Amino acid sequence: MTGFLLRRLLSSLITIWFIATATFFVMHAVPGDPLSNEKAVNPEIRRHLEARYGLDQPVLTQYGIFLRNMATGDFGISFTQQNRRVNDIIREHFPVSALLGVVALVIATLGALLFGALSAQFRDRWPDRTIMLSVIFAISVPSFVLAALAQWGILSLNKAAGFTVLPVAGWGSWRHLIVPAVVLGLGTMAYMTRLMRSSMLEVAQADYLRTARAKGLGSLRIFVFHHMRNALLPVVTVLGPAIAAVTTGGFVVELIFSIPGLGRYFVQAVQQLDYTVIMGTTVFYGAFLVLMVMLVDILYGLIDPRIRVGK
Amino acid sequence: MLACADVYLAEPMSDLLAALFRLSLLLLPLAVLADGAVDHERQRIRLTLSSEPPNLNSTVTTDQISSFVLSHVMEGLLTYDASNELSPGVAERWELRQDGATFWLRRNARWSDGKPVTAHDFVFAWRTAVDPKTASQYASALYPVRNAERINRGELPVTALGVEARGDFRLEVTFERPTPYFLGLTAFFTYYPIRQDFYESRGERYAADADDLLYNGPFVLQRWVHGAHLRLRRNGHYWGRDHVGLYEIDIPYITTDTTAIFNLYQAGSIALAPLETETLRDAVRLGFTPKLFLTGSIYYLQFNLREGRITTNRNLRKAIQAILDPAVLVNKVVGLPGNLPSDSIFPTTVKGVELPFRTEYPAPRPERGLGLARHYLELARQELGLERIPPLVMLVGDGPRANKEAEYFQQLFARGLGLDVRLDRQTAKQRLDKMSRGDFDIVAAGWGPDYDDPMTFGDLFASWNENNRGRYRNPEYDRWVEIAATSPDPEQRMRAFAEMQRLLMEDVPVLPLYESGNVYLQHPQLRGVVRAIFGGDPNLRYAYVAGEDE
Amino acid sequence: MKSLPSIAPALLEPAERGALLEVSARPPRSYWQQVGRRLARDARAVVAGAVVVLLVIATLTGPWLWPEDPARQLLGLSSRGPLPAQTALLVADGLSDAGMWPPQSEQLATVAGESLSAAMLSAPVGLKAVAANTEWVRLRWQPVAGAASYHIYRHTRAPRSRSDLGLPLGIVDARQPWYEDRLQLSTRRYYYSVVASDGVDEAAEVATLQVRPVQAIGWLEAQLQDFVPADADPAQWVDRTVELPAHPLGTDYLGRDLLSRLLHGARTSLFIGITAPLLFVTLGTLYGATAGFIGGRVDDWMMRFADFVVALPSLLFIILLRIGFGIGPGESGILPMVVALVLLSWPASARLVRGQVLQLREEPYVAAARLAGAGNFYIITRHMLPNVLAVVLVAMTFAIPSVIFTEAFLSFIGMGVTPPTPSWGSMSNDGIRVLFSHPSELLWPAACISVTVLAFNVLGDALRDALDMKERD
Amino acid sequence: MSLHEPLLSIEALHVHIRTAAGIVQPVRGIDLQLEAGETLAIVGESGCGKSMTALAVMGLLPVGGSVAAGAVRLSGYRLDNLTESGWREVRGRRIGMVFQNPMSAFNPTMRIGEQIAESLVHHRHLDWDHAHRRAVALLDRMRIPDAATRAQQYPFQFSGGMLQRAMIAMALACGPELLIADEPTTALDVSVQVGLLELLRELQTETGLAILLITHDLAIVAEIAQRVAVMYAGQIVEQAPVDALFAQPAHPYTAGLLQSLPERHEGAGPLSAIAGTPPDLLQPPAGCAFYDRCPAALRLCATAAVPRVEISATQRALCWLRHPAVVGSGAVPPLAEQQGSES
Repeated sequence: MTGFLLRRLLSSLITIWFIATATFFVMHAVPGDPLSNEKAVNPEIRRHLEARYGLDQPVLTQYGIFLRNMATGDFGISFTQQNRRVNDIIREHFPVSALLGVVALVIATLGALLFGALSAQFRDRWPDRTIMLSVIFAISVPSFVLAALAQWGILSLNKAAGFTVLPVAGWGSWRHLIVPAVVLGLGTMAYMTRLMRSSMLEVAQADYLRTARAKGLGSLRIFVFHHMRNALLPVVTVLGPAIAAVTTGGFVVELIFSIPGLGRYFVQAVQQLDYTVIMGTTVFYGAFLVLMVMLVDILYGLIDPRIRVGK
Repeated sequence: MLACADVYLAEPMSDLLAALFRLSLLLLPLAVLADGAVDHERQRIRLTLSSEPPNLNSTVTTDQISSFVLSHVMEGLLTYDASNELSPGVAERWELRQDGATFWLRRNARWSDGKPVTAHDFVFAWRTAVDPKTASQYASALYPVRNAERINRGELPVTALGVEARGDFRLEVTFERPTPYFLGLTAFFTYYPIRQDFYESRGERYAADADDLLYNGPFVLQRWVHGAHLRLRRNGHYWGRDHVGLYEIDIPYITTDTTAIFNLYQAGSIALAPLETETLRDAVRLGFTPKLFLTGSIYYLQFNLREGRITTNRNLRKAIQAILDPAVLVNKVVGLPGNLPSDSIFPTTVKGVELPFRTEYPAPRPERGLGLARHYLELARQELGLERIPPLVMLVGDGPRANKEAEYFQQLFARGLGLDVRLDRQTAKQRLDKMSRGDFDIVAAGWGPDYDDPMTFGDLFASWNENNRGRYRNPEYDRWVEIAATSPDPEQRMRAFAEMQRLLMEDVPVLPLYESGNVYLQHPQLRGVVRAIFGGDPNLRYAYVAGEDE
Repeated sequence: MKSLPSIAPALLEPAERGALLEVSARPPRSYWQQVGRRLARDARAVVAGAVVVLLVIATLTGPWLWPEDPARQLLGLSSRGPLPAQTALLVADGLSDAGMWPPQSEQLATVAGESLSAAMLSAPVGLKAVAANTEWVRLRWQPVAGAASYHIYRHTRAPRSRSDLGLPLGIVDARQPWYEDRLQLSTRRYYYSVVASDGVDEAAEVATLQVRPVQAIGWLEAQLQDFVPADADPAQWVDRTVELPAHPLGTDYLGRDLLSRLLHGARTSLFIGITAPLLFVTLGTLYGATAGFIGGRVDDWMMRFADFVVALPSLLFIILLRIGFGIGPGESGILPMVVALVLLSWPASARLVRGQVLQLREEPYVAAARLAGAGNFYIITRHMLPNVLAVVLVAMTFAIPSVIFTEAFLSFIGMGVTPPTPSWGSMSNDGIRVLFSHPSELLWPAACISVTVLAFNVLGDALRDALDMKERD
Repeated sequence: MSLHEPLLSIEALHVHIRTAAGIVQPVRGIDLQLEAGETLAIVGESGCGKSMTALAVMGLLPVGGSVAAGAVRLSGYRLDNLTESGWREVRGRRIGMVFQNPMSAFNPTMRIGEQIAESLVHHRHLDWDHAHRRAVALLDRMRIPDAATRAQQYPFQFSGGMLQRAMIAMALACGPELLIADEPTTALDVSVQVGLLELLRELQTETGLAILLITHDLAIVAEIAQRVAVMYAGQIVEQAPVDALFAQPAHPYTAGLLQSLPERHEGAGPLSAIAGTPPDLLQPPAGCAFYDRCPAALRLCATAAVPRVEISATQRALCWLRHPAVVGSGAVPPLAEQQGSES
């Protein structure tokens, strides 16, 4: 297990290096000038600005500095907010995205387990058909449409109630969180529900389930230890991609619900050509996802003895 | 890292209780709709911002949002009163001369830590702003002060700047050249004071957070959660605190989504809401009455007159001028009331000698018409010796309104003149970069005034101005700019501007389109809001929340 | 023992054979024929397939069936619901107005006397519309004694109170007791209110007028849209009528035909939605097949690289690549988007195909072919590809909806195709801003996206079932 | 019926399975008796209803499956109308079952020991510690080396043969009177098969266990069973003691099966299989189900309901050809002469 972890860690580090390198060079191929402004500035000022951001160095030197700084976890100063470091921006805004993502993911996972299991249990009867229809609807509506509709829904609800049942937008309490998280998690929930359903159905056909019944065990024990436990395995494998979808897919939800997450910052940074913030957030997200995939792998290993114990 | 998230989720129980409380209100016959857009008792209002202030360091900041916040938490030598006129700020009285100015500072002006605001704080701030090491992009605002430009170019030390503290409460300024509009500049954020010891104690993080800034204005920044929340509170040390109406300006929403902003207003969560074409219609339908405000900015199409560009041909530009009716653009495409079609680069908000400049010198109206346009085009084709005019590149921004206008121009020029216009849609910085490199034929651009004088628009097309992105060069125009810059006679200056206005219409290096206006909703209980072209907009220093039945 | 029954001797003859055995021997059917049969028996597959076919047909033939130019702007008809063909009055506009307006002779018609405070000002008398068409509504009224200016409002319903006057159109000087409204007029009823003002506050008294403009088209626009000859003489043509085309789904904010834009948008969205998956699945297939076939160290390295690409945060990188390639003037932005998608999306199918190839390599018939001396090329083309094709086909079907979503998402955040190229995503982006006032501008493109995504998803499911594959990643 | 109750008795059992295409009848009226300590083998091609019979005895028919008619009794106690909780008392406790593919019949995510122990915990109400020790002892009894370690391992760490031993341990954990072994050796190597059969035989002599062995492999039948029932298309076409069956098969199908055994194959001709496929059990034929494939079929066989013929006190067959009326008419040659008549 230790060897497995070390190997996994090393390959993750190499992957992060790759992400950083790709980000750096793509970023430097982007046309345009992050220092351009509505008002033209004199060359002396420009020289000082370039020096501040190290843009006066050759690209390879910049790359070296970038890698060295990154190793110490420093992504430099933002171009648009010159008194904030990219680290500060990530530290302050990532938790927002992460919280939103975690809640969305929890909602998605719990919903998927519930609906998937229900659907499988009532295969081809009306609960199954209703759930599957909703699922297919949920994966066919673009998230921005869903978000806009949800906001409109809140507005109508508030009007009907005559007071603010749920805030239309903003951030600060659990009430701000609930609708955006549901909107964000819905796609993932739909996808995982399908997976859970087919996984449940597949396990239902498995020989070992019949064995368990042939042993005369109680139905709860069979369901929990023999049916669910095995049906969960394929669902766990998609947690990695699901985390990716939920954390980086939060842009739209963050934009529409005015949530101060990192996704919204990234879109702004792209529009402002804020080199350091773009590179910082991309590498950070990349590293985060690599880490998450690693964690999911480890989690999977814990659940699936075939991997934990090794062959 | 996740621990930070707890901050945002603090007090979940109290929220639950609050929800229950509101639910209980349902049982009362009174309809309770307001969710704190305004609070008469506490004199609190809630607002939204389109983004958080990118930089509150007054020496380097450049944007509107920072300007709005700074104008409430800081105060310059002069400031604007409730009728938008210059009035005493930190300076109690002053004297403006041809060669300079003297300011006598009030003794009761204090920083938010209780220490007095002194003349040294201004000297320090101004020197910092022109110091090339600061790399302030707005250092040019200080160029009227003696030696500022040469210091900024690294040719002189900062101590050579023409500003001096005579004791703690008297400030002497020497000019580079006569500057009749200097008083207006002292209300501009680059001129705000900064206290040296505090600035140096914060280093790189100066103004990065609420605690990293020292305030001398009517409000202090009490809370700043980046990207999410700003809260301004009345400054207890402000000399005029008794005349500040509001106790708290709470900004708990930060979004650019105009639909979301309108929804917030509808939900009774914010007291001011800018409207766009789309939200305006809903607002009116729902019975809200919007307000109008001219921002003093002008939008225009600028032609690239650099060598080798097809747009150097005057008749081609005239053809475009003849077919483009700003009134159609404003009414049918922009579709927002409050925007004024304009044939002049000088907005109607610019002052003349007595009346607005545009009333004293109405803009000459170019002749227009499809036939005329085609006639000019034919001339252009002959002059250029071309069978067909090659495709023109039009550089535009990537906002929704910019898109709409660009699509309109493209169709208009194609249908009317058979011109192939290729839209070059770029994000802000990329567009600016292409503008300064001259990588365009036509660019859709805008300009907002930096100070209250027609010169802020007039010298934009002087051949030496770096911001003259189309590189228009006309000795006659330059001469009028020179006269307007140096003449002490207001009449003569205005005549010079009128000549510039005429030349721009005739030469068409730029095609004025419209003066931008804001349409916005304001909570009926919120009074005394001053919409301001200069010194931070909206100006809430004189605002207050009236009682519900007032 | 019971007594034996007697049996007819004929029944004791040996049974005749042949025909009976024939029945059970069905003609052999190929794998793909079986898949086809299974698909045809699957109702949802048939419906989804029909939708896809319809979409493709609509995309290919739409512009001929509905030849309206998607770029044609009829500014006088912006943001309308479904419209029949109608006639429009030809009227003069700012470029050709023969000096009829403003009323020159009365230019300085101020009422003598001092300015009064707002409280003392009365409502304007004699408010009337000189002309009312969708190009302009010209209002006049009697000057109010003591007024400094007039505020003009427009409402879409009768004002309910003094504070419900509607849209503030503008403020005019006291010397100008008239107003011309040209702001996005339609043929609905309007309520104009004129209030005198002392320069700061408005009077309490309001004059309100009900106006219903007739559909008109401005002279320049009529010329531009070829409703009248370019060299026509306004004097002869003005006040005639022209025929405006029908708009079955209504128009957008620039008066462009929604149906036509939807059909052309389908081309963009489906082009990206099909081309990008086609390219990256092909690329991934070749890459994965090569890696799997060569195996060993090369396979390790190739797959390591694929893992790297997978690890890139894809949405962020698509945006980065998209701005990295830049979009030149006049370009639609389709190419950079497709390239960005291809560069980032190929590893999924590469992994899939490699897995298949590794599995197939161990199959006895491949080993047999190898033993029989078949070359690599032969083995790949005859044994590997046909088997891999099934997996690839399913991957492809599922890639299409996800790419259509990505296009819509990028267009939504302004990183998609550039105007004027219509795409469903950019149309949704335009429509979402007018969700409440013109829901159809969002509804149609969003519905198109949803139906397409739905169809491909369902088709993918059916195909996977028909190919009898397990529902896994 | 005699006063003596057999351990397992199946009477005129019909199993129906509802499917989208219609009702499938995999078991069509079979009668079987199994005494304590006896081994009965059910043989037949795949799809002939052997496994369905076993599952019906366990009450584990698949979704849509039901006992349409007949009865299943265990020591005279009727099983087929039990409730689900009633079944739980029988399964694992009174009847143990061993499945065909040991690799897939174990829960892949649970330790072997735990899987054996959970049965003990459930039925015998042992605590987990105790149950684990019993599980280890059982594994040891099944001649699994280092049983204590093995109990802590997962199924994928076991070989096929060992898994099948573990499976038997699991089936016998609660000391059932009857073991149903559904193709227990099919997935195993021949060498492993032998060991396993020996183990079963040994267990049987020790505990007096009755075994219902389901297999398609006549070679195994010869090794272990005392009696054989040959199933075809949901019916028992022949039932006989092993020796009698091998010596003198009464049904053409049995004869065909024997013919396909390599060691029974006579002459130099190719190893023969029975041509054709079993009939569609959605619409079972009115006459003999084997008619299509029977080399000696008469016209009569196609339509007339087939009688059960007592060949001897212990041997029965379901075939017109053995019916006294047909034999008496001389339409078929005597039994011995039919051997090897198929080409």
